[in-house]
Amino acid sequence: MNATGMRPERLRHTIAIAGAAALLLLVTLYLALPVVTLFFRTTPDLFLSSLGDPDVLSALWLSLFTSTVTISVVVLLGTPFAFFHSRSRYPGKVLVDTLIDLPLVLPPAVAGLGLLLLYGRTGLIGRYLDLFGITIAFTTLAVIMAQVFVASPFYIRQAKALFEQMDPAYEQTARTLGASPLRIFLGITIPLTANGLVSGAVMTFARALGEFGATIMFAGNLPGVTQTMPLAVYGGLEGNFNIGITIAILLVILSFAIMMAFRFFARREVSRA
Amino acid sequence: MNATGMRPERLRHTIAIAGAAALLLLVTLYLALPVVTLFFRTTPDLFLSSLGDPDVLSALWLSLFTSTVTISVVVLLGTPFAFFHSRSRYPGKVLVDTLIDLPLVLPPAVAGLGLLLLYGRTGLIGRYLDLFGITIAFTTLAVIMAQVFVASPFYIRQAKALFEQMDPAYEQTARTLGASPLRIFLGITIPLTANGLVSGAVMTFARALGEFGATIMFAGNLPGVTQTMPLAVYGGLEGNFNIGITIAILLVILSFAIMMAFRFFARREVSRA
Amino acid sequence: MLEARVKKILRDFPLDLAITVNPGEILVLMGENGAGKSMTLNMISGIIPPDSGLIRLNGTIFYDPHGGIHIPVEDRRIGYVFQNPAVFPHMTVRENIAFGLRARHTPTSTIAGRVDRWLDTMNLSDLAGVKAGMLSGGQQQRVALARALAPGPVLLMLDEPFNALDARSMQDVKGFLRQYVADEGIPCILVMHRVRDAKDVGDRACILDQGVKVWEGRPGDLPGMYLTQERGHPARQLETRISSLTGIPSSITD
Amino acid sequence: MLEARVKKILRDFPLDLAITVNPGEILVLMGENGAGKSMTLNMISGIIPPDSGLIRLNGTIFYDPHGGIHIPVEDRRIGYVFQNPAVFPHMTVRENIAFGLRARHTPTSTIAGRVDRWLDTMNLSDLAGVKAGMLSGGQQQRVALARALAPGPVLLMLDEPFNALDARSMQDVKGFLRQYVADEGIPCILVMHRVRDAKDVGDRACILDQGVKVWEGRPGDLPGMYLTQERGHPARQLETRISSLTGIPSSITD
Amino acid sequence: SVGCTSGAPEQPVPPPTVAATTPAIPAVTSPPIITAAVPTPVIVATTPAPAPATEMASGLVVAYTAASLKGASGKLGPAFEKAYPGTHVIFDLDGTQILKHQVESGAYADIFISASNTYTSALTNEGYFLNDTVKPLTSNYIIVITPAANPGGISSLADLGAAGKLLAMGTKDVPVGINTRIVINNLANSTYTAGWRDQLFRNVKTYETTEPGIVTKVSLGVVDAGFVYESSFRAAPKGTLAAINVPKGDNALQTYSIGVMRISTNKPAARAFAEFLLSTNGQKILTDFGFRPVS
Ligand SMILES: Nc1ncnc2c1ncn2[C@@H]1O[C@H](COP(=O)(O)OP(=O)(O)OP(=O)(O)O)[C@@H](O)[C@H]1O
Ligand SMILES: Nc1ncnc2c1ncn2[C@@H]1O[C@H](COP(=O)(O)OP(=O)(O)OP(=O)(O)O)[C@@H](O)[C@H]1O
Ligand SMILES: [Mg+2]
Ligand SMILES: [Mg+2]
Repeated sequence: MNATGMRPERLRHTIAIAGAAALLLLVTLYLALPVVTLFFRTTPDLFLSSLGDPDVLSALWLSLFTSTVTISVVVLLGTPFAFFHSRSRYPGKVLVDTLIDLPLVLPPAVAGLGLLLLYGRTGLIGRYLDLFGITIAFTTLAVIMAQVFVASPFYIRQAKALFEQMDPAYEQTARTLGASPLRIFLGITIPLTANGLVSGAVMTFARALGEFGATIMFAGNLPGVTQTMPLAVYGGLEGNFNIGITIAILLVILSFAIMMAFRFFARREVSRA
Repeated sequence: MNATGMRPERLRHTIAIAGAAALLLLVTLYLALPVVTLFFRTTPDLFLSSLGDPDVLSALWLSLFTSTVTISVVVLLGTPFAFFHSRSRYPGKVLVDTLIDLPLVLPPAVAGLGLLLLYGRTGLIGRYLDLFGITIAFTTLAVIMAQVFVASPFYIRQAKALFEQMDPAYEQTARTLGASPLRIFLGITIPLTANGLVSGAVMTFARALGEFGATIMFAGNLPGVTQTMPLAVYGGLEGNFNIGITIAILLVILSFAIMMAFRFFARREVSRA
Repeated sequence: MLEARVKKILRDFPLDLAITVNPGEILVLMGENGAGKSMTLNMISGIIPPDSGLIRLNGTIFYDPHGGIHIPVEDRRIGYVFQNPAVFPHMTVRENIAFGLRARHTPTSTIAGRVDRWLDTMNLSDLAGVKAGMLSGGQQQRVALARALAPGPVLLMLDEPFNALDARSMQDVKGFLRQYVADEGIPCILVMHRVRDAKDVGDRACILDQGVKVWEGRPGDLPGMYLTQERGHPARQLETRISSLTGIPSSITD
Repeated sequence: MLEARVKKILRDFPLDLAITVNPGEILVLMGENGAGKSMTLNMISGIIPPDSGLIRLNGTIFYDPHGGIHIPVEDRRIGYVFQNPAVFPHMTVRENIAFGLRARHTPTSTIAGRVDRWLDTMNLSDLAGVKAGMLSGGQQQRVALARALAPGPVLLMLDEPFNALDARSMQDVKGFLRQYVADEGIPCILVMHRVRDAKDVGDRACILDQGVKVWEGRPGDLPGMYLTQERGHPARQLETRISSLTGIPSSITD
Repeated sequence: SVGCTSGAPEQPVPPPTVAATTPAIPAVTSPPIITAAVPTPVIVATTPAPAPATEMASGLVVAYTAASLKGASGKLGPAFEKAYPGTHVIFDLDGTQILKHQVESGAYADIFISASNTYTSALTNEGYFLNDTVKPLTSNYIIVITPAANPGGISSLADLGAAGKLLAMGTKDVPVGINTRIVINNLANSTYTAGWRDQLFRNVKTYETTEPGIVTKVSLGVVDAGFVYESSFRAAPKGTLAAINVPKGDNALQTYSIGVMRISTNKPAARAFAEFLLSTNGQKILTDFGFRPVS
């Protein structure tokens, strides 16, 4: 119990810190460098001309619009879903747990094909919708449906994990105080997991924003209607890589600004609540 | 405070339960139906012939191999990364937080392009590796790198959210007991968040298993070397898309079995530990 | 009046207990660590379902497996403070106390006034706007007490309510509880370990051992040997030993 | 010997405290809820850094901002039980107690024996294989005590250690602590609220009010008015009032 | 690569004189000094490739191949391997532009089959091919497909320009899309009107980035018709699609070309493979899959 007796501990401590720093650097560089590299392939000229391209602009707005609707739908339905699912016992719970993971393992193009086989004009459900003159494929709605299908499991999984890890004492106390499930959900469960939920929402938003395979398969690729940014990027890649890259950078910068703003706003809301 | 006074409460309760059940059903059906639809497009014959196709089989093994390596790398590096990141304060933390999210918003094909521009023979790093005769692009390693790049942010985000939500008292107690950061990490933090981590790992595994765009761009589409299942599915969609669907179903069934086994095993390990 | 009979197989022993608490009466529940006190309260509150039994408050059946009745926790109108206060850390002290009032749809106009009164009673007025997670242990305990009492419960159950309270707060709370329970005429169960506290606040005391009641009587009569009994004796033996010392019959039936 | 002077601006008042605890001595820290007792222990343990001050244990400096010294918590070899026991819920009782021994690289051959001894001391032998999250409140508190004591700390700090203990366990723990601290010759700080407990175990007592020491002396001399003082009086006023009653000088310096 | 770090770049080899039908005339005369890094595709290529010991066509041939040859590749590979025992072909199938970029980024290929003259000449100019080996391989014509059930009632090209039809075609950047636009313009000029063309484009519901995307949507009946290559029509299961031909005069010929890569470490086999594809046997297979011989 003297100063010298602590030396090996201190040494280990220093090594641990150095190792941690190295790991942080390694992981960060690995994830950031490829993105940074992309910036070298574009020029201010290309950038400006992309920004002036009406197709790019409409793709940008469409992407923002559809991803925003998607994340709203996913959060509004997925959060209570995860809550009920993790708080209740019902027959077939394991099955549900299994089914909602299915979209995760599906290659996106196949996911789009599944949606098309279901909601397409000759699809299992689509043929009945067609009788009423309702068409889903090739509409903006189809873009949103594809994004919701592909991205929502990410949010739901994260929400479930957070709800399950939460100390049950808070919800139990709220119940003794007469709170309805809705009040508990809104007043206790959500605020106590808010940071994690926001993180999950950001992840899901990003997944929706980057969605390509399911969208083009199910919704098609029509500028102004179903051509989101990733589809425009792909079109750009077919012509000249640098144009595709420039559009992608535009997407990255923009979504970044949004994610940051969203996180900032949500944090403030949470701490204010 | 009598039986009649409780009626409106009971009614609300019943409505809440009905609403919850409806929501559970709706979400589950939305996510499960398109996948189920796919099963109608395949036949036992197609299934058997796919299973007999050497390219499909090698894609299957390659997918399993690469995804397993990917998830191992992501868990082994991503967990301590998320731990250090959420437990320490260092200059530039916000920047790191921002950078590691970048891959999320990148359309996968562009992610693959970024990797190629970095590690390809003429890439910023690749050109130096080339001097030593090391080639990364278009190898199985490239498949893994693409998967790690695209899928790891999902795991890291979930791990960070779980670590941040955890009650700090456990780790603090462990520190007073003389436990090193490593021991705390392995003995306290991981077991207490294990369920959530497993859930995140399953999500990431699924994302890696379904990875297409970055892989085909960075690693190419060479049977036996870089052609994973999603790439084989893509090939199978050419011509008769039922073949692609059949391969996709194979992928879904298989990955499902793995995810289930993994979860089951991890749960047991956790409860045993 | 609370009439409860609850049975449940626990890990180490079966719990089988019948208790009755009259309106305005404070029943003190004592017993070794792990005897089943908290579990009993959890079952009466509805948080944990018993294996069998019957729970009735003021004539309303809360739990009766034969009738298929299991009133949900939130409809039982109880005030229950857990052994661990579990204040809502993201809410201010004021919001914590108002929570139950809002949940029970108290008219908004009256909420502020009632909360103020409870802030004052629990000496929390200075901390009204502070997030409850940022409080000391004893301050949190007072928040939990105020939060449970504010909605005007028809049954009060406090699990070791004096834990973490400073000397003065403890005196205050003891005095307040006696008064409050008597005024409101509600049944009240308090779990505690100290004979002194039981004598201060209890109308009746009851000792649990491994899930069964081994003694019941006035707190003033609490057997001194309760403090010095040997450990590990099966409950029945202990019961016999207690009854032989206290002269109370060994089987207290419901 | 522990010599600690810690200053920290808290939300409601500045904490500024100097305490010294001799080897083998038990210092009882008392005071109103929110007076800063737990915060003081957190700072001495290193969990929360003070704004300024100096902490020295047996000549080793733990904290000295001028010298840039801040020994990490894990290297201080303290035994610290928080106000909330925080047992590791995923580990068995045995694993909880062995945790500190393993962390300090106790030879594996001796761990089992030492853990058995602590299981026995805290009357937990029957529960050795049970997951600590599945225990009652008092059982968890005993696990936390055994866990903190098992590695043989050189400084012991227990925040309200008698909370949740049943009558018998409390007696046991009190007797054990007196013996243990004396035998090991380590400084010990116990936070508690009851004068009775302070008299039972304390060698010296000290009362905190709004972050400053307002009284210090033998537990037997604890001012009765401590229990009945009016609330809300500024610390200095209170200090004057106490010192005028007890005859102890109003400024106790380090 | 590690094994090939010195020496001058290979000089262009004079074209060997081989009869198109004679298999495997040895063609490699110079040592395999190459500038590329990947001898064989392994996990990380840090080991040198075994230098070709014999001049017989044997060993592995990596063929970077335009994705529309997917169906044919399944026949071409085995047929070649049968004709040249000891060889093995693997196809890396993707859009030509991606393949080109990958080759430029260091991807190893013995053979490159391009679906577009633009990319072929670009790669030729950049010196990636053995120039003598670059040859037109086959060609493909644009065709209009409809679902077998023909829900849109499209029986002629004229119907494509009728209001209310749902159409799919390639984007203006992919080869099939470029040619589709040429065809439509030709038709508008020769047979139909600008109004027909404008309405046709208004009918387009989706601009697909891949041919399978078009075929899938047509065969599922979510669109009434689509523009694809004949080869795609042939590859689809019988009875799912119907086709309307575009008159040859208005059609746009898509020419595929083949070339042996300069970096190839197995040039004998690569040359043999190229020649096999150009042989009557190879051409027969391509014809079976809807491709047309280069005139
Ligand atoms: N979550 C749990 N799962 C399983 N068993 C439990 C759980 N919590 C407590 N127990 C066990 O149930 C029994 C009764 O526990 P309970 O918490 O009711 O004790 P108690 O009388 O409140 O004790 P204490 O005075 O320590 O609070 C004990 O044997 C305890 O170990
Ligand atoms: N996490 C926190 N953040 C900010 N302030 C805190 C926090 N925890 C406690 N405080 C405040 O710091 C002061 C000292 O708290 P501390 O927990 O040390 O009190 P205590 O003397 O231990 O009280 P108790 O007897 O209730 O345990 C109080 O005013 C309290 O409200
Ligand atoms: Mg208890
Ligand atoms: Mg405290």
